[in-house]
This record gives sequence, structure tokens and C-alpha cells, in this order.
Amino acid sequence: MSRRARLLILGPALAGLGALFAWAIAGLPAFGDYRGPYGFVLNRVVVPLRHTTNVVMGTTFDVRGVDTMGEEFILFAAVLGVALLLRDETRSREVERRTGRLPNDAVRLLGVVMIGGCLLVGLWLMAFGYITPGGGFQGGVVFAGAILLLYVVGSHRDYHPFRDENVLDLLESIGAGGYLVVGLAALVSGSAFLTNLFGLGTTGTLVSSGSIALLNWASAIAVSCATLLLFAEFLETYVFPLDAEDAAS
Amino acid sequence: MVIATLVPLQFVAFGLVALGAPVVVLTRDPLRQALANGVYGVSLVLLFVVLEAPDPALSMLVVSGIGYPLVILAAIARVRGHDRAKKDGER
Amino acid sequence: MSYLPYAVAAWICLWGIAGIATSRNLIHLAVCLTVTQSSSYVFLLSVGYVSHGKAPIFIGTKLGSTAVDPVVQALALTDVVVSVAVIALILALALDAHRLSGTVDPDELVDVSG
Amino acid sequence: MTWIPPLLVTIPLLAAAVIAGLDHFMPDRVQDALVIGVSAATTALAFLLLWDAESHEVVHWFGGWQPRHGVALGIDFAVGPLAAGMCAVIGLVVTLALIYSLTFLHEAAKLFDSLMLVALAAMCGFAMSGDLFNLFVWLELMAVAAYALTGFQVERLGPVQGAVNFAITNSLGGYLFAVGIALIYARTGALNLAQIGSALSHGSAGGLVIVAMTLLFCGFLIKGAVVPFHLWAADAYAVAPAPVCAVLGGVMTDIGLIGVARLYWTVFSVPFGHGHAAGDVFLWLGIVTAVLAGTMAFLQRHLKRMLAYSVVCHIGIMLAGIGLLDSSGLAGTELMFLAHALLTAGLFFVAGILHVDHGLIDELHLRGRGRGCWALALAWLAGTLGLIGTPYLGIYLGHGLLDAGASRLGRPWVPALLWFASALAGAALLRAGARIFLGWGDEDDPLLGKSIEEDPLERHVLRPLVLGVALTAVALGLVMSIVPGLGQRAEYAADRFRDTSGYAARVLHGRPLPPPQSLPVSIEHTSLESLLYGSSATFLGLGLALVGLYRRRLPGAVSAVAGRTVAPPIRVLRGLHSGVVGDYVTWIAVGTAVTGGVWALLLHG
Repeated sequence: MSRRARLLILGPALAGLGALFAWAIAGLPAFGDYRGPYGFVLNRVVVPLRHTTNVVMGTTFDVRGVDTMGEEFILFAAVLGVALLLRDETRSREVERRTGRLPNDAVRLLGVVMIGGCLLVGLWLMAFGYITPGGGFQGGVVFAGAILLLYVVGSHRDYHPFRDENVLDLLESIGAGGYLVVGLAALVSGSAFLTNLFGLGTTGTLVSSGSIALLNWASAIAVSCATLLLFAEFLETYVFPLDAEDAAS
Repeated sequence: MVIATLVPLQFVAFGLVALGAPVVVLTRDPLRQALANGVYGVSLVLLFVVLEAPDPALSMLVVSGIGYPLVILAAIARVRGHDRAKKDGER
Repeated sequence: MSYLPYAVAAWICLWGIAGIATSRNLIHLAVCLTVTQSSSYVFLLSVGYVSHGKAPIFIGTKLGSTAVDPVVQALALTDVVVSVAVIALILALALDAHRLSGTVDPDELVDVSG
Repeated sequence: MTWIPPLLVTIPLLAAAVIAGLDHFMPDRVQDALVIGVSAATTALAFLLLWDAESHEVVHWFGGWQPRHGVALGIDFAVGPLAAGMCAVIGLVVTLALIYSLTFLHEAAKLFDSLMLVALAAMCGFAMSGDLFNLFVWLELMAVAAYALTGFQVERLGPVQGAVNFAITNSLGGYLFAVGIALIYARTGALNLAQIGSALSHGSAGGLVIVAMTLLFCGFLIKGAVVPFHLWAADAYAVAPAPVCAVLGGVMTDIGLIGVARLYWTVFSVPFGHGHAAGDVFLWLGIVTAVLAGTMAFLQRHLKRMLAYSVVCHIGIMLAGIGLLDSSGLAGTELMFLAHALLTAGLFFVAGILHVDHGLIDELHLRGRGRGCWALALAWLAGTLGLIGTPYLGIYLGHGLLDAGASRLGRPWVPALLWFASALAGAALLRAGARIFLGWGDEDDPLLGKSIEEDPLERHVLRPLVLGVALTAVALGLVMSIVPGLGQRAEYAADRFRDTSGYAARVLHGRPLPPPQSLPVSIEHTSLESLLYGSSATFLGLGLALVGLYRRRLPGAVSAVAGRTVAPPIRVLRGLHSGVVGDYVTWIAVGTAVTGGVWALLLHG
């Protein structure tokens, strides 16, 4: 159908949807008047039962840990999918990669400081996720971002060991598979899948919360590698050579 | 029962998000849209913070600060690079 | 007034759908999809908000003090990851489309129909 | 045996991770063996689970978070015979597809195998999950795997277009579903399906619940390719490699319907179960889908696209079965799912073999080229008759149960329309078969649109292997109607599936199931009516196929009248399937708004 016809049909349809939304909203409890019970119950039981101060992370990695397992694999499948879809692109682009080294030492120094900062922030987010806000996903993305900065600031070679996709593939699988293995360990020992088996430790410390910590680290590894692999698929062969070209002309 | 009202800061955050969405959608140029989407992402982060949701806020921050821009910009660069290469070829 | 947050979420959703349906560029369209999805985060987090509640992180606050719903936050976290996965795939497809047909306009990207 | 349900998900996922991680260290043979072994093991476990679920509800609370005082804390897999049966069929189809692709796909095998296993795990998780958000997670996981698999053949535009349309429409469906979750969560404060149901049993079910229901169901209907949300399906299924088509068309689309049934009978039958309004919408959507897609199938010349529309047609019939809202209809849907999954997979396999043999996928180009391939011809013909529902073949028994349900509800016109639709889709397949394997009919037919060709993925396959897989799939699908005791068990499974309060008691309070009475092991008989319908649908299909083949030999007056009356609507219909994703999204918005509006009128007050 023509674009005009599409707009003519879309308009009333969106108006109808808007009316439905309005009707639904009229029946919602007022903002700020959440009535529970699910969230309230978890706020009460998770800290004493799991020795984690961050109930959101306790929910993500323990009470609703299976959702997070699915989430890890959504990212995992997306990485595989992007690799599958872009395999022609990377194959046809056998041109040598230009390295475009940044000449200015001051810029490099700034970059190194930023990388150090990002790595630390990433690690901190991963490590303290089940105590304060943060966690494997956020930390993993920041960590991957830092390694990518290394690629931008440093020469291509600096990035190389991390960009070796065999290693990244393996690490990602260890992360995602590790999550499953922690869950299966509980199943083998006769409890339910993903049961928190390990010592719960003291609330508020890094060794608290039992297998939540393990799952958090597993997903941190998986997310870091997945993000790096995604970036590698999208970036490595194109953007930087292009920039170097721009700089040269 | 608590009478539910919006704190002023929440009001501002919701307002920003409500403004941001049409701006992102109506910016038809992908590069500018990527920029607008970044600003929209920040307004979502602010909203999540004032809704007492630090974990989603952090997650949104890393996604709209690192994740989205990198893939979107890379895609734009590739598409433009192809176009340019093709133009060069025609010449 | 107390319904404004939900109205904002619905507003975002409708704009996102309008953007997807009328987009002339797959990269633009992918971003519009994330806008539509952001509606679900806004809905979720607004729904779980408790007036004068604090974040569900109990450091230095005693257990049982008013806190907002942690469940919707966990759901929003998962939702964010889903959006990254989907945008990456759609952009990869956009690149393929561009490589094969020289365009990223979904209206022109028609190989078979009917 | 509550340890089985998580294994159905984790075993394939773990294998996917191992394959992706160890790609460079693992010999190809080992990888092949691992993939097929894991998929077969998952299938075997699903059959074990099916046997176990006969006598009780297999409930697994992840992390050991059992409900406290009837409040669910964690996520559960709650498996009755229906869900377990679905998992078994899913596993079977995926295993067959993986064996088929052993020699069919050499390129990018690691990525392909991993993604297929991820899809298998996600579908099993979806069939078993008892938690609303967890359903969303599995839905997205299977979708992400499927988008990439659809675009597998990246050197052609068609697969990219199909994958783009698939990805955008289904992602939008997922987001509508997520908004629906937020709305229903605001009302009930629960995510466990049984608990949402019990929360809805008190208080009024106003606009909020109706709108949430609309968004949730529309999310599933987009996945399930129901009119007007079906437009992406033909684009996507026509272009994926044959083994992927078999999985997508055979089980992944249909699973959206399982979502519809699960959601209706655990949640929305509580507030709306006293009337028939919710079901009537499904019934009508199903009928329209079946007839429209049957017609579209008849207008195709690309074999996989024709099969895609045939899938959508049967989706419509199955949705109508759910829409009857009784055990008979649901049991019919269940049996049709089983037979349809295997038969469709078999026919996609045959289309793939033809494509490899001749490098062609267009019915008209293939005319007469299949002469002498008796095994292929037999598989195609038998599969088609099974899909039409010729008495005691394939989907027949399921259709028979559906007929019985419809006439018990006093709607005898429902079966007539549905049989007509399956005859239409079957006629298209019969026509193609006669043209390809017998060389009948004209060489060209402008009715079928412009020619479409594509290069096959692979030219050197181990033919006995792929042929054997195709024949196995068709044979298994064909005998579904005469497996002794299957019909009775399907009805028992449907009874249990529909028992909303019983389900809630078993899941939330751990109440044991009363010991089921022993079921007879005999072939279920159908009414005389169904027998007549089945035979006449077969003859109608044959007749229509002949008309399609020899259209030009009709008397001039007949074809003139037909040209005037039939041509304009066909042109409109083709125009609607425009292949443009913006149009598809517009129709999704229209469909959601209209569905919500209808429910608002019927259910409010």
C-alpha cells in the first residue's frame, strides 16, 4: 500500500490503541501506590535468607535466576546470530587492517588513564553487585568498553590478545556454561535447579550470598566477552580503517 | 494510606522522557538520531534514579552510553563507507 | 496527576510504533524499536514505585523500611539486555540488506511478496 | 521425577555453549555426534516426562523457592501431559532437522548447530513455564535464535528481507507482551500464572484486565502468525534453509498457540470464563486465518512459500479449536499439533530435496522433473493427504475431535468452514505434487504470479539420509490418527489443562492429583459427520487441484465469470501481502486495537 494509505490506516489504529491504554490506565492503582504482594515479600525475605544487601540482585540471580539464565543466552544467541549474519561481510573484506596509531603521547596517556579507570569501575561493578547497585551485566559492558578503548587509543596490536576470537568464544562459553553448571550442581546434589548451595557468609561482604556471587561472576565473564564479540563483529573491519582514511585525506 | 503524588524531580524526569521519545522518532537522519537517542537514554537514566531504581539506571547508562552508540555508529559508518566506495567505483 | 507516569509510558509506546511503521531507514527503525521497548521499562518501574520508598538495597537501613518493588527492577534489567540483543541483530540485518541491495529503506527492500 | 523439566532446557543450552566455545578444538564428527546426541537425549527425556506427567503434575520450583502460604516466590515449570507432549514433538522435529542438515549444511555449522539447540531449549522452556515473565524470556530467546537462522543464506536478498520482517514484527509483539505484563502485574502483584489467576478471582475485571489481556494475547498471536499478524510468516519461511523451515513452520509458530491456551486457562478464564466472548474472538480469528491462508497457499508457485501459507492455514484451524473452549476442541488442537508438526517438517524436507536435486524451488519450473522419484512423490502425496485430513490419516483425528466439540456447542458451521480451508491449502500442495511428479498441467500460469528462483545451499547431500529423514517425518505424522489410545489421552490431557482451579491448587499448594482412571488403548472413533467431511475435503482438494492444473480447459463462460468475480479480491489479497515491514506493523496496530475494542464491547459490564 502507498505511504499515504499506510498513514491513513495507522492514525486511527494508534488512536484506538491510545484509547485502550487510557482505559487501562484508569484502572491502575495511582502512581506510588504499589500494593504487592510479590515485591514486598521479597524485600522482607531475601536479605535474611540470602545474605545479600541488594535485593534486586538477589532477585535476579537467585529467586528469579532462571530468567537471568535465559537472558545470558539471549545475548549468547545474539552474538552467534550476528556472526552468522555478518560472515559474508567479514569474509569479503580481506583487506589489510590499517592500524591508525594515534601520534600524540598526551592523548595516549589520557587514554591509558581512562582505560584504567573504566577497568576499575567495571571490576567494581561486577564485584560489589550483590551488595550495592551494579552486577555482572553492567560491569561486563563497562569492562568490554574499556578494552575497546585500548583498541582505539593503543595500536591494533595492543588489542590483539583480547580480540582473538577463539579465546573470546571459549571464555564466553565458560561464562554462559558456568551459569548452567552452577545450577546443575544443585540438581545433581538432589535439590532444585539453581538452589543456593554454598555458605551464605556475612551479609554485606564480598563472600556473602553463596552461589549468587558465582552466578554474578559467570554472567560478568559471559557479558564482557559477548559485548566484545559484538563490538568486534560490528567494528573491527570497518570503522577504524575508515577513520584512518579520513585522517589521511 | 499515602496520597500518591509526584515529587517535582520525578515530574521533570517524566517530562523529559515524554519529550525525548517523539524527538528520537522524528529525527530521521540516523547520525543525529543516534545523538538524540543518547540524550533520551540519559533522561531514562535520570528517571530510573528518581524512581529509586539504581540497578536498571546503571544498566541503562552502560547500554545507552556504550552499547547502543557503538553498534549504531558502526552500522552508520559501514553503510556510508559502502556508499562512498560505490560512488568511487562509479567514477 | 498520579496517572501521568503511565500516560508517559503509553505515549512513548505509541510514538515508537508510529516510528517503526513509517521509518525509511532500517537503522532509524532499530532505534525506534528500542524506544517502543523503553515504554515497557517505564511502565514496569512506575508500577512498582512506592511513595517515599527507597531503593531495595538494605545497607544501613533497617529491614522492613519502606522500599520500592525489586521485582520490576529485575524484570527491567532483563528487558534492557533483550533490547541490546535485538538491536544488534536488526542492525546486522540492515548491513546485509545494504550490501545486497544498496539501500536500507525497508519500503524498497522487497524481494518477494504476495 | 521433578528433575526432568530443567534438564530439557539446560542440556541443549549447555551443549550449545560447548559447541560455540570449543569450535576450533572439536573435530566435526564429534560435534555432529554431540548435537544429534543431545537433541535425541532431550527428546527421550521429554518422552520420559510425558509418561511421568500422566499421573501427576510435575512441578519444579527453581532455586527451591517453594510457594509460602500460597504466595509464589520463584519461577516454576509446571508440566502436565500436554506440555510434555509438546516438548517431545519439539525434540523430535528438531532432531530430525539436525540429522537432515548433517550433509545439507556444511557452511557455518557451528553457529547453525548452536542456534538450533538454543531454539530447542527455548521452545521447551516456553512449553513448560508457569511464570508470565519467564514465558517472555523464552519467547525472546527462541525469537533471537530464529531471526538469525532465517537470514542464514546471507548472499541473497530474500532471506534478509524475510529475517528483517520476522525480527521487527516479532520484536514488536514481544514488547506489547512486556507492556501487558506490567499492566497485569500492577493489578495482581504476581507473575506466577496460577497466582495471577487467583488474584483475578476477586475484585472486578475492568478495562485494565481487558487491555492487558489484549496485549498479552496479541503478543502470542504475532508469534503464532494469526491474521492480521501473519504477514511476516510467508516472507520468513519461504527463505530459510529447509531444516530451519521445518522447525519454524513445524513447531515454533504453533507454540504461540500453546501460549494462548496456557494463558487463557490459567489466568483469563478466571474473570471471563463464564461467557464465551474471549473464545469467540479466537474462533473467528482462527476461521478467517484458515480460509485466507488456504487461499493464499493456492496462489503460490514457490514451494516453501506455499508450505508457509499451509502452516498458517492450519494455525488458524488449531486456534479455532482452542476458541471452542472445551476439552474436545483443545484435544483436537493438540492432536493436530502433533501430526501437523511432523507432516509439515516432512514436506519442507521434500521441498529441500527437490531444491537440491534440480536447483529449482518453483512449482512451474519443476514441472515433470520429479518423474520417477517415487519415494519423494509418495512422501509428498501422503504428507498432503495427511494435512488435508483424509479419514484416519494425519490430522484427521484431531479435526474429528474439533468437529465433535463444535457440534456439541451447537456451531455445526465451524467444521464446514475449517474443512474447506484445509481442502484449499491441500489443493495447492496436490496441484504442485501432480505438476512436479507427474508432469500434469500447463507450463505457465499467470495466476501464480511472477517466477521466483533461488540457488540451493548445497548440491552434494547424502541423498539416502535426507530422503530417509523426510520419509520418517511423513510416516510418523501420518499415523498420528491411528495410534491406539492417543485420542483418549489427548482428551485427558486437555481436561487437565483446562482445570484452572485444579492447576492452581497443584502448583501453589502442592495438592496431589486424584489418581486418574486407566484409559483405554484403542483407536478413537470419530462421528460419521467427520468421516463425511474428511472424505469430501479430500475430494474437494483433488478437484480444486485439477482446476488449478487445467484452468485453461474450463468452458469459456465459466472462466469469464470466475475471472470477473475472483480476480479483483485476489489482487487485493496479494496487495496486502506486500512484503513491506511498515505495512505489517500498521496491520499489527490495527489488529491489536480492533481485538481490544471487540473484547471491550463483549466483556465489559
